[in-house]
Amino acid sequence: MTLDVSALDRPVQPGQFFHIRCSDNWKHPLRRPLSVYNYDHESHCLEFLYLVKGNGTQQMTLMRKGDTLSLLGPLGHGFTLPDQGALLLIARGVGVATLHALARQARSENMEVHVIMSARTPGDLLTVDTLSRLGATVYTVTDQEGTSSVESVRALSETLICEEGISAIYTCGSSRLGKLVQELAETYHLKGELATEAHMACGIGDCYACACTIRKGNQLKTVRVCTEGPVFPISQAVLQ
Amino acid sequence: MTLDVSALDRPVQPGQFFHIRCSDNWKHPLRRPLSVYNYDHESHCLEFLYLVKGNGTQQMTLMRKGDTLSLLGPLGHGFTLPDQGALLLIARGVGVATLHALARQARSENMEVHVIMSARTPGDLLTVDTLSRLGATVYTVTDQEGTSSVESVRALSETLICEEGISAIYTCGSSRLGKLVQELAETYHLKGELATEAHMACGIGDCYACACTIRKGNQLKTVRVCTEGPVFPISQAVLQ
Amino acid sequence: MTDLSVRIGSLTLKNPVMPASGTFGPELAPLLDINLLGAIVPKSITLSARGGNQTPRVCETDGGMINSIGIQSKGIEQYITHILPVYQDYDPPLIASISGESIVEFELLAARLDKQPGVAALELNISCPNLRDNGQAFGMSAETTDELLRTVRKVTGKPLIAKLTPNVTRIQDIAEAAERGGADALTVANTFLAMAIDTETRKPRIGNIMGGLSGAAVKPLIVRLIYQAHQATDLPIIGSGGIMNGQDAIEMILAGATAVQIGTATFVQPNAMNIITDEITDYLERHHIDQITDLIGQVDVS
Amino acid sequence: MTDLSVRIGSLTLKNPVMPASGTFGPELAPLLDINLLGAIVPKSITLSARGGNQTPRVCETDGGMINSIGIQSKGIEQYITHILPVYQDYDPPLIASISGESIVEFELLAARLDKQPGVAALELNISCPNLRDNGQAFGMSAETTDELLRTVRKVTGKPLIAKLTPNVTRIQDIAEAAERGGADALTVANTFLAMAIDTETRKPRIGNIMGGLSGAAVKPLIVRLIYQAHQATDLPIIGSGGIMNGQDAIEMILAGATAVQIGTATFVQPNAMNIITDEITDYLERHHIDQITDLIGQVDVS
Ligand SMILES: Cc1cc2nc3c(=O)[nH]c(=O)nc-3n(C[C@H](O)[C@H](O)[C@H](O)COP(=O)(O)OP(=O)(O)OC[C@H]3O[C@@H](n4cnc5c(N)ncnc54)[C@H](O)[C@@H]3O)c2cc1C
Ligand SMILES: Cc1cc2nc3c(=O)[nH]c(=O)nc-3n(C[C@H](O)[C@H](O)[C@H](O)COP(=O)(O)OP(=O)(O)OC[C@H]3O[C@@H](n4cnc5c(N)ncnc54)[C@H](O)[C@@H]3O)c2cc1C
Ligand SMILES: Cc1cc2nc3c(=O)[nH]c(=O)nc-3n(C[C@H](O)[C@H](O)[C@H](O)COP(=O)(O)O)c2cc1C
Ligand SMILES: Cc1cc2nc3c(=O)[nH]c(=O)nc-3n(C[C@H](O)[C@H](O)[C@H](O)COP(=O)(O)O)c2cc1C
Ligand code: FES
Ligand code: FES
Repeated sequence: MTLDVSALDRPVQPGQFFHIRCSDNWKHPLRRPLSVYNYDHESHCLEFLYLVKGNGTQQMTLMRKGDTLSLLGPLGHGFTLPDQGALLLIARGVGVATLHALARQARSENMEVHVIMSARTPGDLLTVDTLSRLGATVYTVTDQEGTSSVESVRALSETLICEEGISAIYTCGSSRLGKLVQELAETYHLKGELATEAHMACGIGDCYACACTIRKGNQLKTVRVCTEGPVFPISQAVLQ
Repeated sequence: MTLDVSALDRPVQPGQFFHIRCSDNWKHPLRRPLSVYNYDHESHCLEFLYLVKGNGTQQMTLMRKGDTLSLLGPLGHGFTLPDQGALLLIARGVGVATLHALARQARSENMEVHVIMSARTPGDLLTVDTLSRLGATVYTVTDQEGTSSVESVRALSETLICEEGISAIYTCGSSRLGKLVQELAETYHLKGELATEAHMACGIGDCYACACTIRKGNQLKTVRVCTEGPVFPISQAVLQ
Repeated sequence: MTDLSVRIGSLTLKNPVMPASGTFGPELAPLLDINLLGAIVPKSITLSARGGNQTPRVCETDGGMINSIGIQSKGIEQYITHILPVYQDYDPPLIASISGESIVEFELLAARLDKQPGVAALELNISCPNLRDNGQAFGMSAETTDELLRTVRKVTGKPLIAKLTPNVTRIQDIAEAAERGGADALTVANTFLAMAIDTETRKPRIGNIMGGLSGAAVKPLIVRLIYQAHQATDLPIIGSGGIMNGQDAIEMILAGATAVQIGTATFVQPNAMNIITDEITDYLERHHIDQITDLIGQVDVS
Repeated sequence: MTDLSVRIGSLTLKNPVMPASGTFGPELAPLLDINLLGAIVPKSITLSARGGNQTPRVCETDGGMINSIGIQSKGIEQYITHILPVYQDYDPPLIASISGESIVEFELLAARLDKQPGVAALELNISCPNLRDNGQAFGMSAETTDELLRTVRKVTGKPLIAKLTPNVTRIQDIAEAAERGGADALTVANTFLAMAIDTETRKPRIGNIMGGLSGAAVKPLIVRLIYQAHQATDLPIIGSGGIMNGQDAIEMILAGATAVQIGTATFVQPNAMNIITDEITDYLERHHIDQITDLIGQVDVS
């Protein structure tokens, strides 16, 4: 979905999200959070990539050209780029939406970007072409082909880390991959970031609906995904 | 609103109604009752005439050609025609919808029909032309012109009763006019009928939502408007 | 073959879907296949004739409705001679809902119906918010509930289903009292006491000022009440309140209901019960569940 | 000029619209004109720090939502040093919502805040369904309510607003107990204990199994509770639950509310409170009512 958001006067970072009133259907009052898939600062074009899951996303598919949408955002903290070196992005499913924005940003700063994209079937792999066109190197793994096990992804990642001068690693969409990224970041002393999800009410930090637990030093802390996140340093992530 | 109801296999009497699911809007679950304004047995065309009041009727205005509507009906007891003589119909506001169907039926049986139509302003007078075209004689009275007081309507009615051989008198849409018709029917020994309204849930006689009190002999009885009505002999009406 | 049958005390129903009292009548026959219901539940009957409450008796609220019918009835004798026979030719067992103004009236009603072969079970409406002042009901007190059940239990061997009110602080206490008193099952629950005001006329939108809220809006409250009652007693529970589709029915069964009653949905769509039964079957088949009883209370709270 | 001002005990508010505790924060400032509110009500504060409940903490239900935040808080000292100062520069008086795990904790909280000039009144959250086991709350017992109010009354001269729970058999009894205990006003009410189950995963849709239902779905129940509480006491009532627009607010005022709190509507539309205030003004002007106080409890039940 592409929107004209000319009223927007703030920069939009990859990893940030918008809180969206998908319809004025009284039955479904809450807004839904969607990551920025792409934002063009020049044309004020904002794009979302979303999976149709329940009523909210269903309602969004009914929108037609020219309709308007009530959005709050950009919200939350986005990704930060490394000072130098190449990026490794490991995305599963629709988690690629938010990493896509990161890839675009990194490419626009001429950083090298490698993307490992995981999905159930090859048909579920999203935006491979667009990423390639941006100049990212894309590796796809799927459950169906038996290539998506954590071990396979670990092997592939380690190869890339060793051979491609990766300095930062990012992930979204799977807690198993999140754990892997956490291990890789620690082992290889890489900058690492994780984009998280949580059910939200306000989206702006008032209601504490979106709590998640992070590790800061030796302490566990409860923070708000919408405000302190959705992107966290991978070292802080508490994943089970 | 005109509908093609080819599936309908029962005759439709003037005074009967349909119970309508105005939309699938979850916020407004109940059906709304609307009288038959016109039903063409040949073409299976069913017409309603309705006043936009709240959400249900509002939703109906949003329907477009080709949309379908869930209807229950025809429901309830309609009007009965006199064996002979002319009819006097006294309608206020959108009450004319149901009397219109009666006028059409009577005209198709070549009975003479006089209609006194009352409304707030001349702009609120509905279907005067269609009634005239059917061959009914229409007299309009309005609050704005100061011609709609019960006394004026009484005078006009009495003239018609005396001069036009009225044998039956029908009313809908105002309890003050209902009372008048009750008095006229008694005084002049006319057949009289009244179409009533009530808030309904089921529309078919199960829930007793639509109770109204009628007088049968010397006894007061509570009956269901949807099933025993909506048309009652005027002598049974209890009006305040 | 998916087995939809459930047991309510000694009564076996071929499926868990039945009408909620007060929302069903023989007039539905042309619109609904009554023989596909798990049970038939006519409108609550009182001992003597009652006229019912002032109009308007219903109003629509967001996602639901308020009713204050007040149990218009012609009394038990007319029920036996005129209402029961109407349902004789249908297959499903008939559950008679009775509503007394005192414990003695409940006793008399139960004793009278005990002799009727056409009555398979009794539902005790101890929860109508529209009979007494300001929505008071027998089912608001554990002691009264216990005593009422105990009294009625003595005069009939038919399965007794206590229909509880949701308008209480702890439904667990009332459920336990009903079980102690001898109930074979619980209906959870009757309507929620509610009010709506027309801001233009400033009048209550129900003639009787307050009435009972039903329909989709109350479902999350009913699911909670079923879950609580199921934790408190071993009695089979009939879930009632806000079921609009098969998924809603499954939700209540997972929370602890053995069967479900459908009310408001029938006003929206007269054949709703048939559709809901089909949707329950579809769900079971899709999830490869052979018997619906395997789902009862199976919410995963681990 | 239409006069929107109302009094809550000794406190005068310039209009009756304020946030519901737990749904408001300084983050709204760019989206809402906080200075146009009748009062500011931050999230309930507890004595010591609390982590809050398991996730998911919210889920959407038809026309509403269930929450089980469980009062995540950093404790009273951090509240005084960090939260209160944030609101110092806004005009509206601040009503501090406090939530203890015991009567003593309420006492300590009230005593501590009594000395804070930035606190205009205290709202006692004796009704949170998310703190104790299975939705239990102090406000479910008239005796506890009376004792709690009495204890807190002794340690502060600030207006005390008791926030009642709707999950009771007779709110009148609790309202009277709060009045006896020394409350200056009532908030009617907190959320309704509720539950929702995902039929695909069979898991509760709230981590804590049950939570509190808010939003449009509960409005007819809250209107009834306000009406009942208003009949039972002379205390000003703050209506809370399901207000989505100005008409809903007027409905509660007609039922007996003096002011209103807005929660879920703010999640839907962050400037909902400003819009609702405008809609109330429009209503008063259209009906030629000079003072909003002329509407309080004016439902026409004749
Ligand atoms: C920061 C953030 C960014 C996201 N970005 C994207 C994106 O770019 N593309 C995309 O397809 N999805 C994204 N999601 C997930 C997306 O928010 C959910 O898929 C969506 O809310 C589902 O709504 P629904 O009405 O279709 O589903 P329903 O299941 O009907 O939703 C019911 C309720 O649960 C909430 N909910 C359901 N699933 C999720 C979830 N995974 N996370 C948070 N709330 C949920 C909904 O918001 C709603 O309140 C993101 C989530 C978060 C927290
Ligand atoms: C037998 C019968 C025949 C009718 N025929 C016509 C007709 O031909 N043309 C026409 O314009 N109107 C007719 N009415 C009135 C019509 O039913 C109401 O105007 C309509 O229901 C209003 O619905 P709403 O959603 O627009 O209004 P809302 O005020 O939003 O309705 C809210 C609720 O109140 C009920 N309600 C409101 N007003 C009435 C009313 N006057 N009678 C019954 N229920 C009401 C609605 O059905 C709904 O359940 C008839 C009513 C009855 C009982
Ligand atoms: C119009 C109407 C009449 C009702 N009459 C009765 C009744 O006579 N006896 C009774 O026990 N419950 C009565 N109820 C309550 C229903 O049986 C049922 O418990 C309630 O409506 C909740 O279910 P629902 O949301 O599916 O409608 C009535 C409900 C409605 C809407
Ligand atoms: C996310 C959320 C958090 C809440 N937290 C509190 C709280 O901390 N203290 C309290 O007294 N009420 C709390 N409530 C209840 C609200 O203050 C309010 O009473 C309730 O939501 C009903 O109003 P509404 O329908 O306008 O939301 C909370 C409600 C929600 C939805
Ligand atoms: S969603 Fe409200 S604090 Fe994050
Ligand atoms: S509307 Fe149900 S009996 Fe008439």
